[in-house]
Amino acid sequence: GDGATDDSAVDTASESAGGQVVNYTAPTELATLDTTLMTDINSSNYISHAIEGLLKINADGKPVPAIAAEAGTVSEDGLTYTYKLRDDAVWSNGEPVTANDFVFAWQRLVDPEAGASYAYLAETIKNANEIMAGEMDPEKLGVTAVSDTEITIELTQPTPYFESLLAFSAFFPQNEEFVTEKGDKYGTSSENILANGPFTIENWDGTGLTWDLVKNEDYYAADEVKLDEVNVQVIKETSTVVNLFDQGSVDNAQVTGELVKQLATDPNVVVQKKARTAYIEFNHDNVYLQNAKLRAAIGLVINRDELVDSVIGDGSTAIGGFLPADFVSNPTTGEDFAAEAGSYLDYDLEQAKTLLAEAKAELGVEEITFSLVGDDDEKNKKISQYIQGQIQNNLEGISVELRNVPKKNRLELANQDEFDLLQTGWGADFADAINYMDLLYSTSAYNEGQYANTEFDALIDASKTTNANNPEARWADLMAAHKLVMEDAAIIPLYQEAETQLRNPNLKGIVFNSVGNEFDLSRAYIEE
Amino acid sequence: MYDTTGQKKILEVKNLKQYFNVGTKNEVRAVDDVSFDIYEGETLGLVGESGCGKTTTGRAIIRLYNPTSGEIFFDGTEIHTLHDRKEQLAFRKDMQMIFQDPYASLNPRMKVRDIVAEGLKIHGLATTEKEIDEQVAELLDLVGLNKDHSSRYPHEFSGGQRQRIGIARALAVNPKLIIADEPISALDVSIQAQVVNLLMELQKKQKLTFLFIAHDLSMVKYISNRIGVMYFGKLVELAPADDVYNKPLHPYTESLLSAIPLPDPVYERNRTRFTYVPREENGEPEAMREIVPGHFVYCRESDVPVLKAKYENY
Amino acid sequence: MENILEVKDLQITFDTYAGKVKAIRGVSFDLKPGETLAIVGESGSGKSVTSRSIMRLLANNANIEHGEILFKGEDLVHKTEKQMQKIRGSEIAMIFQDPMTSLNPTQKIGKQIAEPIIKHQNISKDEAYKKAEELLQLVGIPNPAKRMKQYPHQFSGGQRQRIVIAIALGCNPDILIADEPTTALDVTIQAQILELMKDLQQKIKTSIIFITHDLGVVANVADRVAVMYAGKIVEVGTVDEIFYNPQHPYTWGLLSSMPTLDTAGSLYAIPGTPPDLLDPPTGDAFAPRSEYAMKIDTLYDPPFFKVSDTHSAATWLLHPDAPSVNPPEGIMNRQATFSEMKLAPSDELKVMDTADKEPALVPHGKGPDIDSKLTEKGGLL
Amino acid sequence: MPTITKDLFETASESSMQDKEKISAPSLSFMADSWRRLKKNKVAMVSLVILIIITMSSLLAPVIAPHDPNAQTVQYANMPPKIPGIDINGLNGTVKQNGVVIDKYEASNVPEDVYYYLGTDSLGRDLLSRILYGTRVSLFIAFMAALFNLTLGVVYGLTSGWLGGKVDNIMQRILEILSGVPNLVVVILMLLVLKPGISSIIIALALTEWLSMARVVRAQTLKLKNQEYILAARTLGQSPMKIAFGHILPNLAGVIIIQVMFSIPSAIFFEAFLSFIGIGIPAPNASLGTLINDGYKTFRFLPHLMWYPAGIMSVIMICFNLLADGLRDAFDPKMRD
Amino acid sequence: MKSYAKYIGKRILYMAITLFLIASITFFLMKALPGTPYSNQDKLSEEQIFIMNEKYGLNKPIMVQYAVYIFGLLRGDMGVSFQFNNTPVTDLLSSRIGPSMQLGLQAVIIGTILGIVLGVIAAMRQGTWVDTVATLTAIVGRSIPNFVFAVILQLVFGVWLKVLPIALWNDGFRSSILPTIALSISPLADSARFMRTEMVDVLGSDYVELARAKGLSRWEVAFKHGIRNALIPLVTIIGPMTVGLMTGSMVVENIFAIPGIGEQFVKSILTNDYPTIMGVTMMYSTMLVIVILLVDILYGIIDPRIRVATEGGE
Ligand SMILES: Nc1ncnc2c1ncn2[C@@H]1O[C@H](COP(=O)(O)OP(=O)(O)OP(=O)(O)O)[C@@H](O)[C@H]1O
Ligand SMILES: Nc1ncnc2c1ncn2[C@@H]1O[C@H](COP(=O)(O)OP(=O)(O)OP(=O)(O)O)[C@@H](O)[C@H]1O
Ligand SMILES: [Mg+2]
Ligand SMILES: [Mg+2]
Repeated sequence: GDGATDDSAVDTASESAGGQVVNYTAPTELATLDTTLMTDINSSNYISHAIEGLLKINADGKPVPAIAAEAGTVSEDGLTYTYKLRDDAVWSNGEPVTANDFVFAWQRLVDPEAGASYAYLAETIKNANEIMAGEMDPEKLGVTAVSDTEITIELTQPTPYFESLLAFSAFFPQNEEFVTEKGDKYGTSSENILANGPFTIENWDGTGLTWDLVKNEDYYAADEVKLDEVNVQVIKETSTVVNLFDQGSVDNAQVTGELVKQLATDPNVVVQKKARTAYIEFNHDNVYLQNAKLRAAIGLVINRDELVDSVIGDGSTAIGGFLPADFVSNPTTGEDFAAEAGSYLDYDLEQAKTLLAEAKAELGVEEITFSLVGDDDEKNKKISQYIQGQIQNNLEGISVELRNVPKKNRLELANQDEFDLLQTGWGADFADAINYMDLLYSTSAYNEGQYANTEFDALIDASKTTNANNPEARWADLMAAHKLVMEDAAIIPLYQEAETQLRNPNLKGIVFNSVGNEFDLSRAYIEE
Repeated sequence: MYDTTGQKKILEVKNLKQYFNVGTKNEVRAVDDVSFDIYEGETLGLVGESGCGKTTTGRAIIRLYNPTSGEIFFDGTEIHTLHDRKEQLAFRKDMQMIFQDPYASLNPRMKVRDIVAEGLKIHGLATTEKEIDEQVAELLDLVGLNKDHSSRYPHEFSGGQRQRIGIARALAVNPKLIIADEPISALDVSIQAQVVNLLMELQKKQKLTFLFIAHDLSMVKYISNRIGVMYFGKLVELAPADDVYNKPLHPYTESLLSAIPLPDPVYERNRTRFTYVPREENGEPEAMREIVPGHFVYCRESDVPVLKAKYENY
Repeated sequence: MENILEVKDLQITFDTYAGKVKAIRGVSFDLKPGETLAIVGESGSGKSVTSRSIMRLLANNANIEHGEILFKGEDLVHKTEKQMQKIRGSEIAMIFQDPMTSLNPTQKIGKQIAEPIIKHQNISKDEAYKKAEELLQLVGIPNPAKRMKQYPHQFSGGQRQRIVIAIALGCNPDILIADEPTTALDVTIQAQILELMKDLQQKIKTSIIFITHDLGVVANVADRVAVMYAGKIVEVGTVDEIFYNPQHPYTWGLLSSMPTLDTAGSLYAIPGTPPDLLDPPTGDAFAPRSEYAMKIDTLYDPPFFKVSDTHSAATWLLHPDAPSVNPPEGIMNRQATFSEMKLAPSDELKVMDTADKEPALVPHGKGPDIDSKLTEKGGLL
Repeated sequence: MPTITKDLFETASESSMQDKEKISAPSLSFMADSWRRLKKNKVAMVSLVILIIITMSSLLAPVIAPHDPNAQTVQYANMPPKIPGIDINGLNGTVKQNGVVIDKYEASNVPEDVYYYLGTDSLGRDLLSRILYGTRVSLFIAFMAALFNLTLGVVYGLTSGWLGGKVDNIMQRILEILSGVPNLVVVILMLLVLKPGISSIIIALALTEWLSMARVVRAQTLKLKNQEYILAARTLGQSPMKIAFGHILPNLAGVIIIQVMFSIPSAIFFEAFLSFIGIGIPAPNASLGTLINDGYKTFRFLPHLMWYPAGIMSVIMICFNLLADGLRDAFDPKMRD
Repeated sequence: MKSYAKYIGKRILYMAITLFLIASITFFLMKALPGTPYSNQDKLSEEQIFIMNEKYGLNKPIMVQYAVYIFGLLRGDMGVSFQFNNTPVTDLLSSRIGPSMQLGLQAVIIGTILGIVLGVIAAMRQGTWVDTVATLTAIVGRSIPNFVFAVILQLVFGVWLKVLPIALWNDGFRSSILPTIALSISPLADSARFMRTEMVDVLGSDYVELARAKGLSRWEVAFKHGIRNALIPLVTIIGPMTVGLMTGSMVVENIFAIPGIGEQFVKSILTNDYPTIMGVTMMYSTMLVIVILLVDILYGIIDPRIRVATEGGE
């Protein structure tokens, strides 16, 4: 039955636990609670409920002070940041959160010994690159604890998005004494982690399918936290989680794939857009794909509206550019980047056929087979099949072989250039257009398709150097760069991802973020 | 009395030993130092209790086993020295076997024709299909079956008929010596005679020599010229059939004879049974010794005069 | 003497996918207290089915179409399963052919012997086990106390058959049915078991139905003999009558297909094979294989003709109108012996036989040994 | 008692004894005999017929499938079954949405004359066609796997049993060690190493399933090897190879067929299982396993997407099992006379 | 008895060899697979990768890595999971084994007991409709994939009837009921089938016939003589049954969101967590091998004949 008719069940579920208790579900286990080693968004989501960094992202997607007592100060040249820490923040072992905790954590982040995947995020901090290359001692990192409550950060180049980074879990503080004491065990279970945030993480054995977030009474804003407990349960099978939600055993159910379509009319459905675009990357090493007309033709046969409405149907929206909507806005007009950039490669079969004919003539071939590499989850498999169908049905002579593999393998194949078309996506780490545009920079590690355009590279360079401190010029650079790649059909944008959940309508106050950590339960509550 | 003097030895078995699982503690001395000869045209019967090694002896002779030691001369050739496939084939042609179980001895998936013809094909005795058909028909006729049977499968026949098919198969290659391992013990009384008569008739017609293994003493007595009695892997007495029956010298033979029920109520009412208890060894070597011409007993040198006397007293 | 068992016109069929197998086609016989009745006949003639029907232990597809089995005057055919369970093992016991498979491999033999005693007799477990031990002793298994706790695989074939006999004798049955109890055994062991059975019969006075196809064994154990062929009894009489004065051509065939000392030339062989009981021939079932067959044999079933009070045979040859025929030579020899036997009272006959004249089949040197039934010969000489 | 006249006592004419050796029943080979017995087994025969129908229709899929199994008509996604001439809810294109029965075909503007007999999946592909093709793939995998394990198992078992002695000993030790490896693990490891696909699955299945075949064949060979008819062939001088293949192999036919019959459903099951944990046949090709897996996800809302393939698969499995049972009875030597 | 111990010793040796081979094969297979322990490889600096490789011993020659792995295994060290940072695979497995074991045992116990009951009833009523129903139940049980069963159970008892938890492992025994049923279907079907065949055999055996002749009723015979003997061969399918359970648990645990090994295995496959894949492989293999060994020992215990047979060697 519908969730709507099951209100009574929902009520009993929350009441029976006594007080403000939420039964939350997660799609996968926690990999680690060590913010340095963290690589997956799920772990990051939960650690951010237990640990706060200097800043955090608020409901509007803007970084605001957390452990920092107030907004930081930035030097004129944009190279030095200074923060004052609040003095009422304490770790769950009773020790205060100090500036040194940040210094220690960041040094650890860039220390090659630690093996942090997100170390590169710190690359603009002074000496970070040298440390990462093993040429310098981590202690030389350009971060200083001026006092217990004051910290300064020196950068090597202006980094407009730096504040967004500070809200990201990789930059969270760590209590040096505790981390050293725990050694390799740090972050491997709830006993091996300290909290300074709204909740403590309890009952996590390191690999289990359950853990609890328990209200942290020592949290500096404990009075704002309404939930006493969040019992988290990992459920991997979508149909199981939906059944449980209907039964009232859980308060949310992340829905994927076909079920989303089926549940579209359910009143408990909550759709949350993410700052994540899905797109097709071309392998520009492929002689055929070096032909821009052919690339464009492929882009033109994909009906993005049909894709999101009929195939995906989970609230994802069609996009016509590289950047997600509502992500960054024009510093002067406030207009959204995506809106301002407009839409490219819109569904046009006629045009596609014309371009294909021209391309074939130019290339002198009739039949071409491309491999399409994508993830093997349900949604991506379906999309792959749809794209395959569209191309094969509309572009005569072009056939597509699907290769849907586990995500790790897809990354592997991408790295090794073993694809023609790559079905991939990018979720923003921080709210700046450069986070996307960097991907296509000719030497970028993420430029798996080896797209190379000097004009484009020049624009990006300009945005980082000459125009770094000039928001308008920088905006113009990035806008031009975007136009360039889209007209070049360097990639084919597909859609902006959304997450669909069934949520107990009485569960209010959850903040969803499109960038960085996905949600925040700290101010959530159950309406009686 | 059956006399072998002057006859040609077709098979000579000398000190045949056949042990199984040698070297393990489950070593079985199935045949332990057995020697005997078979003369051309005769039937040698081999009797003894179950497990005494009769079958093993027969199979060792026909090279189904590799003997542990000992020699077997067939027509003057030591058969285990035959390594050449051609020589082996020639030997295979001369010695054949008839088996005990009429059900297990015919391949259930083959037609009677193919069963009988197998030997013909292996030895190239018939080359064209027509020749094969003719010879098979002849062989079937020989064993009292008709040629319509050749297209049938073994399971369609009764036990006696199957046994005759087995005989036809053995005869197909014109063997000189046939080892018949309890060819009738699985058959009903009323059928046994059919097979026994056939074997005797064939022996006459085809000048066959038989090694006839059985535990039914009266039948062995009826069919054999000479009888060997085995006990625990050893041959304990070897003598003309009448002698074994009427003048048994080895106590085991006596014991065996005393245990066999005969279809004669009066005799049965008065039967006396002896049990055989092997005597203690005393170091004196035991071997087959000829007590009277043609009558061998496994005994000690010192026993010979006593046995001679016993023989005379019968 | 009263008959302890009377089987009257028993007819049994089996339903099979090929049709109805008419396994028993009118069998009648009786059994007197203390006597041993042997049933002989070739494979498939219905010996086992007959014996099983007495126990009412027939396969599921069996139907008793007709007939009565009167045990102490009560008809077993109409007894309920419950009533039969009371009879089985206590009043009628049975021994099967294969001692290797007749015992439960995973149960100690003591338990297996005690089981029917506990079941049928109102005695304590301990007493039953004591009785079992005595039985083991009785059947000649040394050291019974220890052996009680052993499993079947720790016994030899002969010993196992002794155990099976002990089980059968547990409740002093009135009738012991032995279905080829020695067929799977070696001759020497067979002799021991036969002796044991005869011995025990003396002691506990049970009647025995002894099924076998070995005429030698029959001659050894039987008081009376019934010869079966194709689901019918074709001749029944005392052991001497059957062996020395057989009347049915099938009995002739059976007896003369076994060689004797003086058999020369070829053996008498019964030609052909037994009939298919799915579709038994009309008339005398043996006629197709009999050289003495007459026209009537192919038309009508022969009734029993009485030869003597104790002897009758179902063959038209005994009909007054039948031509007189000469049985095979061996049979004529036997009949000659018979007429001599008739002249003397049977007790003296033995003495006279052994003293003056050699019994037809006795090998030399095997004369009766009056003193001891069983002599042991240790080694040579 | 009928009247008995004297003339009845004349000796019967010899003719009645002449045909004593005659066999009147028609000749039957072992196979024919088993077939005859199998024919009596109604359950097995029905299973056989169903299997033949399913196999034939899957073989004829390109001809009889009403639609291209991979053609997507996204507008017509998730259509319920609609069969012309049948007006039962669930089979006439209607679904219940929020308690109201609506005609989904009408709602999605599907032309009047377009029918999806078993409905469509989430990409608007015809389920019936996909099931037909999927059955084909599943059966193909199962048959190929069975064929491989047959070859491998029979050769191994026959060699081991027939050669006996040391060779047998070694081969048995190997078998013993291999049987300690959970086949599930082998299959998964194989599929991780090989590129996922039909052939990989076949190889993986074949590599794991042959053990039991080898074991059965060896045991049977050992038994047959000492059968007297084998000894007879040896005494005739037949070559060991010919004995192995001419005498032993035909007598193994029964157990081999039965073993194959049991291994087919187990292969089908395994393929489905692999699909279920996500390492089965790659899209867009379907097997019964992938169809069930896809259907399972939306089972509550679009139950037909799981029911039909799961039903077909269960029917196939049941039929194979029943047929195998029937064959075992038909070949069972105990039932032979 | 001594040789029985020797026999068991030999079995343990084979077991060790088996495990060693499996360990070796999985090790090299895993090495042949693409992928490294580090998820976003590209964003790690060369230095970072070098240091990490050093830390995990990945810079050493493959044979050294192999030796390290094997010796690690001997110490119960299976390396560190890629999925869970710094979590030893052993810890991972030990934290997950509880529910799997519980489910497995419950399923085996319930499945076999019900299966045995079903099989016995079918055999006792052989050829009747009871038999047909029981046999069909077993075949249907074998034929429907257990994940389909699991889904149906979830739907019927969890969603519709609401009598049992739909999923999760938080309601004690009640949580385990549905997954246990789903898992027990295949052992149930297997043992029912097997039991029926064996029971029919046993019921046709001579000793059962003798027991009937003792005056025991059909059910008495079945209980006192039949079941035990029919059960002995059932032991042989415990091995395959265990394997079946492993397979089953992978999907059933996933569907019911149970923190077990199977669920973890699927996850590690999908995320290329090689150390965990190897760990689970080793664990499954060890379990299977131990089960096979136990079966052997059990056999000797429950069947008095076996020990004698094994004393005969092979
Ligand atoms: N292949 C073998 N391996 C081990 N032991 C064997 C083998 N073949 C025979 N034996 C043993 O050798 C002994 C003699 O066996 P054989 O079959 O020759 O006896 P037999 O006299 O033919 O007995 P039967 O009358 O029962 O046929 C027996 O103890 C038997 O168990
Ligand atoms: N359960 C059964 N179903 C069908 N036919 C049966 C069954 N039991 C016995 N018969 C048939 O009944 C006939 C008589 O069988 P029975 O077992 O009594 O023979 P027998 O004289 O004991 O033979 P044997 O000496 O071989 O033991 C045979 O033709 C047999 O095939
Ligand atoms: Mg023998
Ligand atoms: Mg019988």
